[in-house]
Amino acid sequence: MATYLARRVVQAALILLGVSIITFALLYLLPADPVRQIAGRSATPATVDNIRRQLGLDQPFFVQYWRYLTNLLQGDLGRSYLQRSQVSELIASRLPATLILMAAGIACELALGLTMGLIAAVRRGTALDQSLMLASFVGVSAPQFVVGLMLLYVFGVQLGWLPISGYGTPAHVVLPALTLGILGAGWYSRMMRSSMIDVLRQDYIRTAHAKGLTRTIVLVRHALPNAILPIVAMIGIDIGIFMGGVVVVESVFGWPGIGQLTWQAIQRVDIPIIMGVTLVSAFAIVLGNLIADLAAPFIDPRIRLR
Amino acid sequence: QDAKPGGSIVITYKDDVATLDPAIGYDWQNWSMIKSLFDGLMDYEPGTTTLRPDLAESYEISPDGKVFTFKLRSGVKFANGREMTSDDVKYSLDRVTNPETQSPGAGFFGSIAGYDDVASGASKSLAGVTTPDPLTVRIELSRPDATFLHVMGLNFAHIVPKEEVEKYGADFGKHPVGTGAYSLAEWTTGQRLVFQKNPDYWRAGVPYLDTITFEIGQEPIVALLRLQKGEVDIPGDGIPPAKFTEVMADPEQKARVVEGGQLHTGYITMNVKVAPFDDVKVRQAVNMAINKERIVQIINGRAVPANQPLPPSMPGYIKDFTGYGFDPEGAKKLLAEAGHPDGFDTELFVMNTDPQPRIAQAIQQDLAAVGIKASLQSLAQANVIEAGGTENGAAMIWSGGMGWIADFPDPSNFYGPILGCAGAVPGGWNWSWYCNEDLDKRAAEADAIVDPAKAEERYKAWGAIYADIMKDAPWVPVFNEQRFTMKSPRMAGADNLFVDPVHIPINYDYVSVND
Amino acid sequence: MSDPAAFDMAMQAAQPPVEPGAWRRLLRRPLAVLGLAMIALVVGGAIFAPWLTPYDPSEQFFDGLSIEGAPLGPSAQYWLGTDLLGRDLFTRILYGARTSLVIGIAANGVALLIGTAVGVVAGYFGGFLGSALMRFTDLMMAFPALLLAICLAAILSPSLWIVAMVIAFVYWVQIARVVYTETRALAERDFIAAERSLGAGPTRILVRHILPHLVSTIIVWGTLGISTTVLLEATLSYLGVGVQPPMPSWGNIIFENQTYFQAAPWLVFFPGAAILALALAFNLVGDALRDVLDPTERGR
Amino acid sequence: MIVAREAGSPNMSKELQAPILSVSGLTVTAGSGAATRELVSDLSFDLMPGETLAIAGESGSGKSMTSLAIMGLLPKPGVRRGAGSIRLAGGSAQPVDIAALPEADLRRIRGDRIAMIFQEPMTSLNPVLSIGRQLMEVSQAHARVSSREARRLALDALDLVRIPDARRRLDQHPHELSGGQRQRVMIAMALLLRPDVLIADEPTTALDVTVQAQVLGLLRDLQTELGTAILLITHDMGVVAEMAERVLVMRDGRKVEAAATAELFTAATSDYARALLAAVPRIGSGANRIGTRGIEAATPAVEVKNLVVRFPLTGGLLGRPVANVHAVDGVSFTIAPGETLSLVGESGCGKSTTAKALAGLTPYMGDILVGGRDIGGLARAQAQAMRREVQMVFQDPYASLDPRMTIGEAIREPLDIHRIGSRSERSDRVEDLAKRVGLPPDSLKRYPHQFSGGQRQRISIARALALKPRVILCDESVSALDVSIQARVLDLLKELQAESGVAYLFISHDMAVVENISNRVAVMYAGRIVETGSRDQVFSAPAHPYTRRLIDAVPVPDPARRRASFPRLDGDVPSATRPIGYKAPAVRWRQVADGHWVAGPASPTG
Ligand SMILES: Nc1ncnc2c1ncn2[C@@H]1O[C@H](COP(=O)(O)OP(=O)(O)OP(=O)(O)O)[C@@H](O)[C@H]1O
Ligand SMILES: Nc1ncnc2c1ncn2[C@@H]1O[C@H](COP(=O)(O)OP(=O)(O)OP(=O)(O)O)[C@@H](O)[C@H]1O
Ligand SMILES: [Mg+2]
Ligand SMILES: [Mg+2]
Repeated sequence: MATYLARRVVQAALILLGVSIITFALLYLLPADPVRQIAGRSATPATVDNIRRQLGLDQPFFVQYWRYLTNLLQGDLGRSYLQRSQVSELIASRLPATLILMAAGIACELALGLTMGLIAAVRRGTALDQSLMLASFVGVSAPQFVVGLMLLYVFGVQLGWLPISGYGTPAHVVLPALTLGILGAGWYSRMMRSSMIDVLRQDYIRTAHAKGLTRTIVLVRHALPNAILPIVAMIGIDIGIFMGGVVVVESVFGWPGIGQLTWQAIQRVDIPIIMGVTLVSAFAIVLGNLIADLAAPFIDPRIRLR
Repeated sequence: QDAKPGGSIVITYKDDVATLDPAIGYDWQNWSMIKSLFDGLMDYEPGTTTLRPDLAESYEISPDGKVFTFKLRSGVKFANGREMTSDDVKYSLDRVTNPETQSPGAGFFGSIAGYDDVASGASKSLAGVTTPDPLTVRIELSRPDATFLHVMGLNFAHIVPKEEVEKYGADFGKHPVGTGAYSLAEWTTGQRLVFQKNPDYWRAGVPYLDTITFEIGQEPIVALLRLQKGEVDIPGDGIPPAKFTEVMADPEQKARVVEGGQLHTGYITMNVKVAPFDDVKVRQAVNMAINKERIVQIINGRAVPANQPLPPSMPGYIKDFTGYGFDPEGAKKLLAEAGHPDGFDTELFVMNTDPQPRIAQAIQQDLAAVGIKASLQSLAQANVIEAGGTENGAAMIWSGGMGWIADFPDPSNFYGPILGCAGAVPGGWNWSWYCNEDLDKRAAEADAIVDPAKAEERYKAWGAIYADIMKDAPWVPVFNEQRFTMKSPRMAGADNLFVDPVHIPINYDYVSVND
Repeated sequence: MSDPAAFDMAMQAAQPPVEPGAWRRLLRRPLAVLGLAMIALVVGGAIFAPWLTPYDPSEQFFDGLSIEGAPLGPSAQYWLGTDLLGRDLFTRILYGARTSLVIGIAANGVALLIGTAVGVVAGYFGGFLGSALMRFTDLMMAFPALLLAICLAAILSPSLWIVAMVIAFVYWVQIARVVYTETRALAERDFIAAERSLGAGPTRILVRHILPHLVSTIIVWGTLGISTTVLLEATLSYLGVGVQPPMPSWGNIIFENQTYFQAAPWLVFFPGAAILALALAFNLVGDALRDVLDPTERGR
Repeated sequence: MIVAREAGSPNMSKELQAPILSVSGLTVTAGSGAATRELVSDLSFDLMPGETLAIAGESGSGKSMTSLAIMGLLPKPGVRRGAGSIRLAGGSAQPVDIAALPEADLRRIRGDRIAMIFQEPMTSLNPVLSIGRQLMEVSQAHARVSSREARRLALDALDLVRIPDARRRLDQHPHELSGGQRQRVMIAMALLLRPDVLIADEPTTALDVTVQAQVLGLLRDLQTELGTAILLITHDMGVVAEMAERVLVMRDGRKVEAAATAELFTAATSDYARALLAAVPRIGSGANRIGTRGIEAATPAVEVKNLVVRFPLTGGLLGRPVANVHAVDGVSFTIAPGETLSLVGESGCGKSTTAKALAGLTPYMGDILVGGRDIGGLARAQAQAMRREVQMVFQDPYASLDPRMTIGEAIREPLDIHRIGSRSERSDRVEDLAKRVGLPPDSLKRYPHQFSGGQRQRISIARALALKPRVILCDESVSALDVSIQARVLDLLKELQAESGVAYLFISHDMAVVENISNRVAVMYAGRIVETGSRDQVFSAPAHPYTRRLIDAVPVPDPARRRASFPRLDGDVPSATRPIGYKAPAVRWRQVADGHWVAGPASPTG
C-alpha cells in the first residue's frame, strides 16, 4: 500500500510536470503579448522593454520555464501580471466555490443518473425504460448554457423559488449544480443501466433471491455495490471535465469559481494565473483518479492495488 | 439638492476587480472605485468635465507653462490617520513613473522633467518634482503641456502613503489606503467588496452613503433581473443589450434609465502600411461604404453615428463637420479609381465578446456591398491587440470593446498613442500605423498653448488636426456610444452623477439613497 | 453456455434461418429508423440548403429588424424568425448544419482514429511503448480539456478545420482510455491466445480479431461523440474560439444569441433543438447499430 | 403420474409417507408468439422427505429450468411457467401450490422451506459482501433476529459444513476461499434454516474430483443429520450412483424414465437411459480403451526437459519482482509419435501452464524439443514455423473461438497465417477438415454461438488439425461436456490419432476419461510430476500416495459399489509462491516397474 501510494505520487508528479511544460509552451506560443497588457496604451517602447525584462519575458523559453519551475517547487505560483496578487491567493479564494459546485454537481448527476439507470435496468424493455433513456439522451445532448438559462429563468425568475445567482447559501448552489447534473446524468444513467443489467444477470443475484430476500434488499445490497464500480472510476475522469467545463455554468450563474478567473486570465494573457489554474486542476484530476482507485478495494474487495 | 446622508447600496460587476492600486488599476470597474478611495491634486466637478482643484487648494502655472506650483490642503489625512504632505505627492509621482511599478499610466507623465531618467531606470526620482515645503509641490515640465492639469486628475496621479505601500509591497492594491471619501472595509476576492464612509473626509458633507457593496461576477443580464427584483441598486455594467428593448418598453423602468454621453468613439482602423489600404482612395471608399445608421440600429440605438475621431462632448469637436457620408456608389467609384473595380479580399479583426462580432458582421456586409470581402477574425482581446501592434498584423480592426474612452476630457487624448507617430511602432496602439510628421508637429504646438485664456484657440487647432486626419482617412469613425444606466427607485442624486463622464461609471461620492 | 440442442442431429434440425444483413436488421428497429430519418433530414437540409431557402445565410435584411433593432419572431416571411442582425434564422440553421456536421464527423472521426490507435496499441502490446502511450494519455487527461482547446484554438487562430482538429485533439483521450481497457480485456481472452498459438502475428491479431470486437465500442463512442463534439464546438463558440462569424454553426448561433433568451427565445430554442435532434438521432442509430452488429446478440 | 418403484427398494419405509414436494404437469416455456419453445414439458414427480432424488440428463434437457421453476426463479422475462402445479407439503400445514403463490409469499418460502445450491459455486456468491453478511441475511430475511443471533446461526451453519476456522471465515470475502470452500458456504447458506427440501443443481460439476468427493460426502452426512429431502441434479452418472435413491432421466424437457438407482443402472428400460449409461467412462472398464502400446520411435514427437515456468509477483516502487509463483518447477517428459500422455492433478498444480509453455504462450526455462529440434532460441520466422508442429485445443472451446468469425474463417485461419496453398486449396481443405470432424457441411457460414458445446470442440480440433501438427495439446478438452458428447469427442480423437499418428498431451482432472484415452499417465502435484508410468501401471498400482488419493476420489458409476464414506481431503494444495532465488530440491526418482517412476518420499498432504 505504501509503495503503491509512493509510486502513484511519483507518477502524479511526473504528470504535473508534463502538464506544466505543455501549458507553458502553449502560452509561450500564444499570439498575444502580456507585457502590452501590463504597460497600457500610453507606454513607450522603452517602458515596454523595461517591463519585459523585469518579468523575464525576454529570456529564452527554457530559461523562463526553469525559473517558473524552481519557483513552483518552492510553492510559489507567481504573481498575476494584471492583478498583481499572488496567484495562489487568487486561486485559493475561488477554489472553495469550484469545489462546492463540483461536489454538488457530481452529487446531482449521481443522484439523478444512478436512480434513472437503476430503474431503467430493473424495468428493462418497458416504456418507462425507454422514456428514461430518452431523457438521458436529452441530457447528453443539451447544451449547458441553454439548460442553465432555462433553469435560471424558470426557478429563479418565474417561480422565484431559488436565488437567481450568487454564492453563499446552499440555495445558491442548487441551480448550477442541477445544470451540471442534468448533463452528467445522461452519461451516468446510460452507464449505470448497462452495468446494472450486467449485474442483474449474475448468478449471485439469483442466489440472493433464492434466499428469500426482498427485492429492494437484493437491489440495494447485492446489485448496487457491484454495479457501481465502473462508475466510481468514471467520477475520477469526471473531475477533469468539471474543472474545465464549469466556465459556462459559472458565468451564467455568477458563481465565483475558478472558471471565471481562468476565462478572464485567458482573455488578457495573464500567464501566471493560467498556469496556476491548469496545475491546480490537473492536480485535482490526478487526485480524483487516485481517490477513485483507492476507493475501489473498499467497494470490491477482490481488487488489489498494484 | 438636499441629499440625505446614510444608507447602503449594492452595485454589481461582471468582471473581477483586479486591483485598487491607483498606479495600476485601469479597468472599467475599478476606475471610479479608486477615485473614491484616493484623491489627486486635481479632480472634476461632479457629473461634469470641469476641472477643479482637489487635494490641491490652489495652483499656479508659470507663464511659459512649464512650472506648476500646487498648494496642498492642510489637515488631509490618509485612512491610516497620518496627515498627507507634499512628500507623499512626490513619492506617488516617483512611484507611478518608476518602471518597477509597471504602471500602465506611466506614459502620461512623460512631460515632467526627469521622466526619461526614471523610465530608463537611471534615476529613482523625478527631477522635476520638488517639495519646497510640506504643503507645496512644484512640478517642472520638460515641455509645455496644456493637458497637465488633466493628467494630475488621473487616477495614476493619486496620492498614496509611502509607509503603507512599503508595508504591503505588491499587495498594496489589495490593501489600499488613501485620502478618499471611502475606505475599503472588506474584500472577498471574486465575490464582493465593501466600501465604508470615511468619517474624517476632508470635504465636508460627502460622501452620503455609509457603505457600498460591490458584488462581483454577475452576468449583466442576471444583474438586471436582480435589479428588477430590488436586490441590486445599480448594475455596474449597464443595461445589457439583450434587455434593452424590454426595459425601454416599460415606462416604469424607462423612467429609471439614465442616459449620458461618453467620451467614446468606436472606429475601424485601416492599416496604411498594408495594401490596398496604403491608398487613400481605398480608405475613403471604406469610409463611404459603412452604413452607420444601420449599425446604430443593431445596437438598439445606443449610440450616435460619428464622422470624426472626437466624440461630440469633447472640446474641439467640429459640429458642422460632414466627413464621409454613406455612399456605396461613390465608394465603388473610388475603388475603381484606385484600381479595385471588383473589390479585394481583406481581414477584419474584432474582439470576441458580444456585441462586437455582430457589429463587425454588419461592417462586413457593408464592405461586401462595395465588393470588399473581409473575413472576420473574432479573437480574445489580447490577440487582437497583438495583431494591431504588429506592422502587418491586421489590415482592419474594429475597435469596439478595446476602443477609446478618453482618460481625460481633452482633445489631445485621442491623438498621441492611437493616431500619432509615437503609437505607430511595433507594440504600439496606433493600429492604422498612420504617421504624419506634420500633424505631430502641429499637435505639439497645440499642446504648448497652456494659457487657459487661449483654450478655445487650442481646441480649434486640435479640431483642425482631426479634420486633416480624416482627409487621410486612416479610420472609419463609426459611432459614439451613449451610456445607458439604470438605478433602483431608492437611488437619489442628479442624473449626471450616474453617467459621470470622468467617474466612470458612477460618482460614488455624491450619490445617495432616499430611504 | 450449454446449447439448447446438444445432440448434433438436433442441432442441425434447429438451425436458425439465414441472417438478414446488418442494414436490414437495423431497418427493422423503429427507433433506429426514426434516428436515420432525422439524420437524413439534417444531412439533406445541409446539402440542399441553397434550394430549400431563398435567402443567403449571412444576408442582413433591412426589414429583418424592428425599428429599435430587435429581431423578429417566426413569421411567413422568416419561418423561424430573424436573428440580431436581421438574418433569416431558418437559413442559418440549414447552413449551420454543414458546419456542425463537419465538426461532428471530421473532428469526431479523427478523435476516433487517434483514440483507437493509441488505445489498441497500448492495450495490446503493453511494455514500454504501451506504458509510454498510456502515460501520455494520462497526461492529456490531467489537462483541463477546455483550457487546452481554448489555447490551441487561439494559437492556431480559429477556422472551421482548425476547430475541428482541436476538438479531435481533446476528445481522443477518453476514447483511448476506453479502448485501452477493452483491448486489455480482449488480449486476455482465450481466442486471442489461441490465435497466437496458431502463429498469428500481432498485426493480424490486432486487425482481424481485436478491432472487430471494438467495433461496438467505437460505434457507441463515435455516435455519442457526434453530439459531444458538436456541443464542444458550441462551447468553444460561446467562449469565442469557435468557427468565425458569419459562418453559422448551431453552436455559434446559440452563442451569439443566448443572452436574448428571454427577449427572442426562438433564437436559442431552434438551434438548440437542432443540436438535440441530431445528437438524439445519432444516439438512437448508434445504440441500434451496436446491437445489430454483434452476431452474439442475435436472437436475443 | 406414476413413479416406477418396486417393493424392496431402499425407500420402502418412506413410501408410506406423503411426498414433501410434488410436481405435476409442469411445463416451462420460453419465447413468445411463434417462437415459443417448451423447455420443460408435462413433467411430474414426487420427492419424499429425507430421500435423494436425482434428475439426470444431458445438457439442455431442462434440469435447471425444472429446479428454477420450483424456486419461482425462472429467468425473466423470457421464460415462464406454462402449466402445472408444484405442491409443497408442510410438516403440519396444508400443502401449498408454490406456482400459484404471489411473489411476497413465495419469497417467504424461499430459503426457509426450500433452498437451492446453484451450479456455479464460483459465481453464486456475491463477491463484494462478506461471507458472514451473506449468511446472516438468510435468517434476517425470514425472522426477526438480532444480528448477534444471526451471526450465531451463520457460525453454526459453517460449523455444520465443517469449514475449518469458521469464525474467521465470517469476515472473509468469497474470493479468499477455494472453490470447494465456496461450495460449502453455499450449502451452509442453503441449510441454515433447515429447509424441508434442498435442490442441488450440479453441485460438483465444476469442481475437481477431490473437492467433488468432499462435497458429496458432506451432502450425504447432512441428509442423515437433518433429514432434508434432496433433489440432486447432475449429468454425471457416477454422482447419481453414489448419491441417489431414485433417478429421473430427462431429455428434451420430458421425463424419459424414472427408477430406483440400482434398477436403472442394471436394467434401464428406455433406450436413451441405456445410451446414457453406456457412454459413461468407467475406470478399468472402458469398452473402447486404447491399449497400452509400448511406442518406441527414433525421435519423440515432443521432449520436455526440466521445464520451469515462474510468474513473477511484482511490487515496490519500481515494480520489481519480489517473489515467484513456481507454476511449473522442473517437469520432464517425452511423448512418442502416435502416443497419448495424460497429465493429471488437482486444480492449480500447473497442468495448463505446462501446455501453454509448449504452445509458446508463456515464457519458460528448460528445453522443449519438437521433432528433435529445440524450439527455444529460434528466430521469429523459424519459431513461427515450429508453431505449426504444436497445436492446442483449449479447455473452453467457446472462449477460444473468435465469436465474430464464422467457423469457416476460424478453421481457415491457420492456413492463412502460414500461407499454405492457394485460395481454392484452402477452401477445399477447410471443407475437408469440417467433414473429417463430423461438422455438417453448411456449418462453415455460422458463428460459434450457434453450435453446441460438442460441436465447438470439434471446430477447435479441426482448426488444430489444419496444419497437420505433430502434437496436439488437449487442455481439459472434454471436461465441460456431458457424457454422451464427451464419448463422441474422445472417439474422434482416437480415430484421428490412428490415422495420422499425431501425439496428444491430454490434460484432465477426470480420471475416468484419462484412464480411457491415455497410453501413459503423468501425475502432477504442485508444479512437479510425482508419478509417471503406463496407464495400467498408474491406475492399477498407484505408487504415490497422492495418485492413490486422486483415484479413490473418483465416483464410481455403479450403485452397487457405492462407498460408505468419501475420503476426506482437508487442507489445500501448498502455495507455489517462492522467494526469489529459490531452488527446487532435486527429486529422487524411484522405478517401481518398467517405465513406472515415482518421485521420492515427499508426502503431498500438509
Ligand atoms: N433464459 C433463457 N431463455 C430461453 N431459453 C433458455 C434460457 N435459459 C436456458 N434456456 C434453454 O432451456 C433449455 C433447458 O435449459 P436448462 O438450463 O434447464 O438445461 P440443463 O438440463 O440444466 O442443462 P445443463 O446440464 O447444461 O445445465 C435449454 O434448451 C436452454 O437453451
Ligand atoms: N499469469 C499468471 N500469473 C501468476 N500466476 C499464475 C499465472 N497463471 C497461472 N498461475 C499460477 O500457476 C499455478 C498453475 O496454474 P495452471 O493454470 O497451470 O493450473 P492447472 O493445473 O491448469 O489448474 P486447473 O485444473 O484449475 O486448470 C497456479 O497456482 C496459478 O495460480
Ligand atoms: Mg443446468
Ligand atoms: Mg488448467
